[in-house]
Amino acid sequence: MLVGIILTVIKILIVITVLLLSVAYMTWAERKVIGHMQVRLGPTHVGWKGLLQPIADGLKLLMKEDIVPDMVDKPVYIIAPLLSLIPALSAFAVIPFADKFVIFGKEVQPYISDINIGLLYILALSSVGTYGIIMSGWASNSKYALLGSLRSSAQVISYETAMGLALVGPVLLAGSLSLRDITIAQKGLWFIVPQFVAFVIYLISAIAETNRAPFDLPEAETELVAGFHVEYSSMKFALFFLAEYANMYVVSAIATIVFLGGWNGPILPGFVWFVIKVLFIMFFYLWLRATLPRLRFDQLMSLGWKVLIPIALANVLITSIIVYIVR
Amino acid sequence: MAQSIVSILPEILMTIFGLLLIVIDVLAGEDRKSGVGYFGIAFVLLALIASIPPFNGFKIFGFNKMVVWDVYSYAFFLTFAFAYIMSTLGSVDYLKDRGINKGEYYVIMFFSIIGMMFMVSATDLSVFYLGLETMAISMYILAGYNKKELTSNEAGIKYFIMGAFSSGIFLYGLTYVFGYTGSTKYHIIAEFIRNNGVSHFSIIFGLILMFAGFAFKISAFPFHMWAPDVYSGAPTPVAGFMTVAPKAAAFGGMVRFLMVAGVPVVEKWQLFFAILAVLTMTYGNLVAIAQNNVKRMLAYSAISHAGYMLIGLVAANDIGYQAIALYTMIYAFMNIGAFTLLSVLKNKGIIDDERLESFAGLAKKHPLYSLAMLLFMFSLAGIPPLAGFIGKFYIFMAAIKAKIYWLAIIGVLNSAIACYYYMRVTVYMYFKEAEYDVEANLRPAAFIATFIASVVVLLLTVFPSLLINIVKSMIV
Amino acid sequence: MMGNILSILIFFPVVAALVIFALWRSGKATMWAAFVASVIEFILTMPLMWNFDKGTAAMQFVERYDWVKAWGISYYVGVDGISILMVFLTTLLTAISILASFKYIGKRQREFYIAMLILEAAIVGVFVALDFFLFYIFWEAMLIPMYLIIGVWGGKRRVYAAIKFFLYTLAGSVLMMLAIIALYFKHGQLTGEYTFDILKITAASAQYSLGFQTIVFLAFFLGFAIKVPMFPFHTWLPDAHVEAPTAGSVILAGVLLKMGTYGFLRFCLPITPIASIKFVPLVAILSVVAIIYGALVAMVQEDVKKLVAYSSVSHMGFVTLGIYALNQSGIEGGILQMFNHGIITGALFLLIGLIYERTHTRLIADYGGIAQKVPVYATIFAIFTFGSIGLPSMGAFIGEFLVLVGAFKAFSDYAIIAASGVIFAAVYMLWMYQRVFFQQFNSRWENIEDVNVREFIYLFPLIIIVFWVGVYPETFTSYMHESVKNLIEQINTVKIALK
Amino acid sequence: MEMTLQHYLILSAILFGIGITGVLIRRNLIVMFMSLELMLNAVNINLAAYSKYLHTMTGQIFIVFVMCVAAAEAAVGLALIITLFRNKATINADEINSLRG
Amino acid sequence: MSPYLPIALMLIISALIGVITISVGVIVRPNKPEKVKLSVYECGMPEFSDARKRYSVKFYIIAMLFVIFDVETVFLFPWAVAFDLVGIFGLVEMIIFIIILVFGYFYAWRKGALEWA
Repeated sequence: MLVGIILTVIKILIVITVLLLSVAYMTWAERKVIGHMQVRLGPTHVGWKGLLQPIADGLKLLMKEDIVPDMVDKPVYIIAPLLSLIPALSAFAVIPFADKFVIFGKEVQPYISDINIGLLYILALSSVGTYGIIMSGWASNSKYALLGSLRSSAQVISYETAMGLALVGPVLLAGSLSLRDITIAQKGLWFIVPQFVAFVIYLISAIAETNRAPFDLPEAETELVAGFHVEYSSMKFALFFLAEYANMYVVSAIATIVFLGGWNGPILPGFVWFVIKVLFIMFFYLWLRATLPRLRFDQLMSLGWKVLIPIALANVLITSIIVYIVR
Repeated sequence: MAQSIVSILPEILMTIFGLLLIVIDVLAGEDRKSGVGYFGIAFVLLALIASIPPFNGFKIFGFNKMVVWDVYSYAFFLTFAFAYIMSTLGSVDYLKDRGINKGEYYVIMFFSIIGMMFMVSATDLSVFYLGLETMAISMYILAGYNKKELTSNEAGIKYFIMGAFSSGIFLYGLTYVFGYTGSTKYHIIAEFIRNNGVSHFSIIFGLILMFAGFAFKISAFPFHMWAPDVYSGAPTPVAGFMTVAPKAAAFGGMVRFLMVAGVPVVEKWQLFFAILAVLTMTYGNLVAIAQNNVKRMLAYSAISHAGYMLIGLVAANDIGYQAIALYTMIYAFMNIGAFTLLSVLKNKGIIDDERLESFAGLAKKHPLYSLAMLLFMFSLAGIPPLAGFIGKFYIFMAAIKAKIYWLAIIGVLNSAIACYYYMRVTVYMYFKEAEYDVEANLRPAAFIATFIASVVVLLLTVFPSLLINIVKSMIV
Repeated sequence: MMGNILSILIFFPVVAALVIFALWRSGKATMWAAFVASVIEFILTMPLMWNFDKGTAAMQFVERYDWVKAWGISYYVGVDGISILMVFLTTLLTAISILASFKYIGKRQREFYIAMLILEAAIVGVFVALDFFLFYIFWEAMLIPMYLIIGVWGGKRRVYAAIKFFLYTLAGSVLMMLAIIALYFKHGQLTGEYTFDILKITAASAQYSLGFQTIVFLAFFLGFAIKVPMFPFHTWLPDAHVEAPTAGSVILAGVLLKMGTYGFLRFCLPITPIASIKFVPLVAILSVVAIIYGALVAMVQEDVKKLVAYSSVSHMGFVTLGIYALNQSGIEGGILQMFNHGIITGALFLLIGLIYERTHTRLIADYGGIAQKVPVYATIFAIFTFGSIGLPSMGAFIGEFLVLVGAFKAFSDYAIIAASGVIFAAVYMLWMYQRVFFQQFNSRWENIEDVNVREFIYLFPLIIIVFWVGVYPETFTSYMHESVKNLIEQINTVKIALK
Repeated sequence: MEMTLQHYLILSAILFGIGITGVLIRRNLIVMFMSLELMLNAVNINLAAYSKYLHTMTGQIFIVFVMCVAAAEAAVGLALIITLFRNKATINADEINSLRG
Repeated sequence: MSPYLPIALMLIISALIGVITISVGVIVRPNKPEKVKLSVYECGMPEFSDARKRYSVKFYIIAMLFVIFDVETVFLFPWAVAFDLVGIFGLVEMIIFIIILVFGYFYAWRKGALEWA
């Protein structure tokens, strides 16, 4: 029991450390990749090719003065960033990075936990994340922040429905909500093939869920200065930032597991395949950001409600009928 | 499996119709929304005809004994259908006058009926609960439907808070019953109770909470406090509907539960409900006497009528639940008729439309209106030969058959007291001189509603056999 | 046609009312139409009286149709010697009171006559119903038109009177309803047949236990006692009588009160014989108290109508006393007295209404010496005054005499006290007559008109009948002999069984 | 410490009690509404606990229904509160008094 | 060990990380509050009204729609998992369920609940 807990804690710490590092370097990668796409160089000064840039950023944020405006609702103001971060990090609890393997005669589970409702857990957590956003906007007592948070949460919840519906198809095929089972079910065929429509819907919704371009309305600098976290500074701001990028990893991981076969792949070990797939989707994010213009808010909502949801519903119907016929 | 589908045939039909109604609403022009209501009536009638149980004693269980389609549920469906038809007709002009003639009104009312049907045909608490909430949520909206008017808002909010509160209590009690008996199915609960009695704390606690929630829904005495405000604040035709259909549904569902699951321990709950019945009708009547606003008076009278119906429940015999079914059917006509008339009353004086004074001298200016109101009032009072009498007669028959004489005596004395305030309306209409310029414009829809109600109220005593035969063949 | 005569009698007024409602709006047309209808109704009772077989106690002109089979309710009507006179009285008085209302009713005439006709239908229904459910419906249905008649066309305190009348009567009858239901189930349990058939329930009366009979009796008794009204339950009567319009008073006093005593005869005695016998002392005491009390209170009245109203209490005391004497002469006297009281008190109310139309006052003190101005009126009034007192050769004499004979046989002490009521009656009636018609002439009534032709027409039949009953009562008593004999036999068997 | 059925029941009873108290004593409609949701969640805990200890799915399925109903209730309830606020500019339950009489 | 224990641990540790990162800076970071610095951002102008005013009802509508649709989605998951067990009956039921949902959806669409204008 105790050993189990300690092992779990160790696992968690490893996952979180890796995750935080990945997030840090994701920011670097983002600047670098976009820079190159826009024929610039990106960060170059701090460290080799600017590799130490994220560290410097982090330190800067840590050292900055933490301004808490007078008018804010203090407790809520402080809880909000935490509420954004916790779900983002916790989501990794159920993500299987690789298949079980045996080392030194002991079975190792390369995931923190395998619960039979993994996918639901992820969906639930992403809903909780919305609270962080809305609370931050509310607590800030600033018009920009409030509007940003409202928009953001409206967007998140709109796309969450589509996302949930898109995930029903793969679940139908796998017959389980456990992410591990879903991965195992893709040993032969990745679900991206039978569920391509769902994959597209998921991907679009995932981008919207994480408030990334071209759906980064809430943070539209030109309209809302910075969205819901305009009043945040220093480490609290950093937490939002962290949460956003962690969320990107989460949705990418889910996309990988549910549609791209997770750790399944030839030759290379499972973990490597997993990382490659996740990074590929992360790269796709950056690519989008570099190429696509931002949508208008009404376009964004229309896309979610009027296009994605009906298609997702139809997908569920058709999938279920086909599955029934095939079996 | 096919049996399961058949067992919810009426509900399926109604659901399909309800969906069609939504489509009709969406397609209808802004000024032709009443058509949605008329379509709704047509649909209800169609469903009524299509779901006539093929023979007496008909009973089809479905979904592993979770729902049933039988004469019992059909009889209550009749009540709901009557209530829907009457209040839809009564609503059209009311809504038009206030510029809130939206199709949703009729659709929501239609869906509330589906919820009620599920309540009555449920033989499983979860289905019962779902039906209850389908009904309740629809009713919250309807109560607050006139969103421009403060009273309607408040009625909606009050109904919502109290309704949700009561279903919460009901549900909490339900969990204990479920936990103790291990099932939500009536017949399993019944068997469990038969074997183990109800001495255990959890089931007593659970049942009491369930009863309390039920008492809330039917506005029985200590749990009535929402009723007068809500009934008098809600749009008048809605109030008419609310006093009839949800109450009937609550009774229908609860009686089935008690008659199936509670039968092994009849005496235990009989006394509880008997006391409730006495308090409810006495309180409703006494307070109604003090009212000067007819709508509020009818609201309190609705409480007292719940008390009469409870007598049928207390009787706990076949006649008891037959009486409740019949009573609600009749009540649908007379009460919604009265509320319809109330809704067309327009007072140009300084007082509210629904004050008693508005009725002063009405008989001279609007003889037909007054005559209809007179019929409804006396019918509500239970004076033969009007329909209300048949209902009361049946109720008291149940009590006498169960040998609960004291309750029957209190009941009849109450109905005599009740006469007083119903008569006050007629006193004002017929015996007093007009004080204000009052308009009572019965346009076709409301006129038809009133006409149907009057005819039923007048002739039901002459031709009661049809309805009585239906309720007579009910088997829980 | 004779087969359906009772149904025709019940429904003809309703149809007539509907026709009037549909066809005419003006007051004049409706009043004539209603009058014609009521006269036709009265004429329709003639063949009934004529074809009635006086040699049997069985129900006659019986009609029976299933109504609510599920409950064992049928549409079941018929008359016997007890009820046929009441039907006759009803149709007669209705026709007369409609004719008497021509001038009195000034507003909303159409509604008034419709109410009268429906009232008539309901009352006839009460007397001929042989099914408890049907009976109860008619019993209560009559309340609504009567309520409206008092409330709309009544005097100053009409609202109060109407509500009081309604609630009082209702309170009594709802308990009766419970008793009816109890009988239904009892009969069902005993015989296996669930029915509301009065005759069947009566036939099984021997099987009802005393306790059950007592409960049922008390419930019935309350309902009927309020209707009669017997002593402690009489307070609605003066109000209702005084405030009602003339026609209303006539029907109230003439017919409605009889429903109570009819109820005793038809239900209490045959269905709960043991309880009835047990409660004889109570009823007798109450009757005697009513006789004396009614008379005493009548004596101090200043309002003529109120005086007559209280005299009704007193006279109805005779009726109940006679009925509960439980012997042939007592019951026959009671029935005859019911009839007489209907005629005489009806006539008195008509006369009071007649003069009220002219003077708009009913206070005795306002009159005085008007006999010289209205001799015909005074004469007719005198006839009915004597009738009310019970002068020989008038109907009431026979009735009261029979009652007292019966009462002496049964309980002589009460009968003696009751007899003093006759004397009281003479006192207050004659005193009133004297104060109104003789003494100092009040010059206000200089131009007062005497009875006109219309008024004479409606008073005349009553005069005839009063004398007819007084001189040759056999015409009327012959109807009831067999039925009463039958009733007495039933009670006697029970009495013997009790001993 | 082993979690027994009683623990869950006590937890849910406490939650339910808080909910009831909230509805009864708080005057802010939103808070009252949230208390209502609390009551429903207490119910859910009960259902889940019983479901687990009885080894039946009924309770868990019921939870989904309850959640569904709670969602619908939230939608309707908030809409009602908004309409009230539009007319009266208050969400204080004590000020909802135009129906006394 | 219950599979939920690691999840609880994960939640706790995530929360701890958040709290630590916020609080650790208190030691090192400067703290010089002044009035202007502590005011809310409003394009550089002094703020002139409270931010918590009424905003578009559209947000509420979206929230309500979400609540409804999300809960409906929740119903789909157990069905999808148990798809093989419930067979044609489950399939038909769920098709009916989705059709009903679609009716509601198109109703909302036609009523303009999905428009953002």
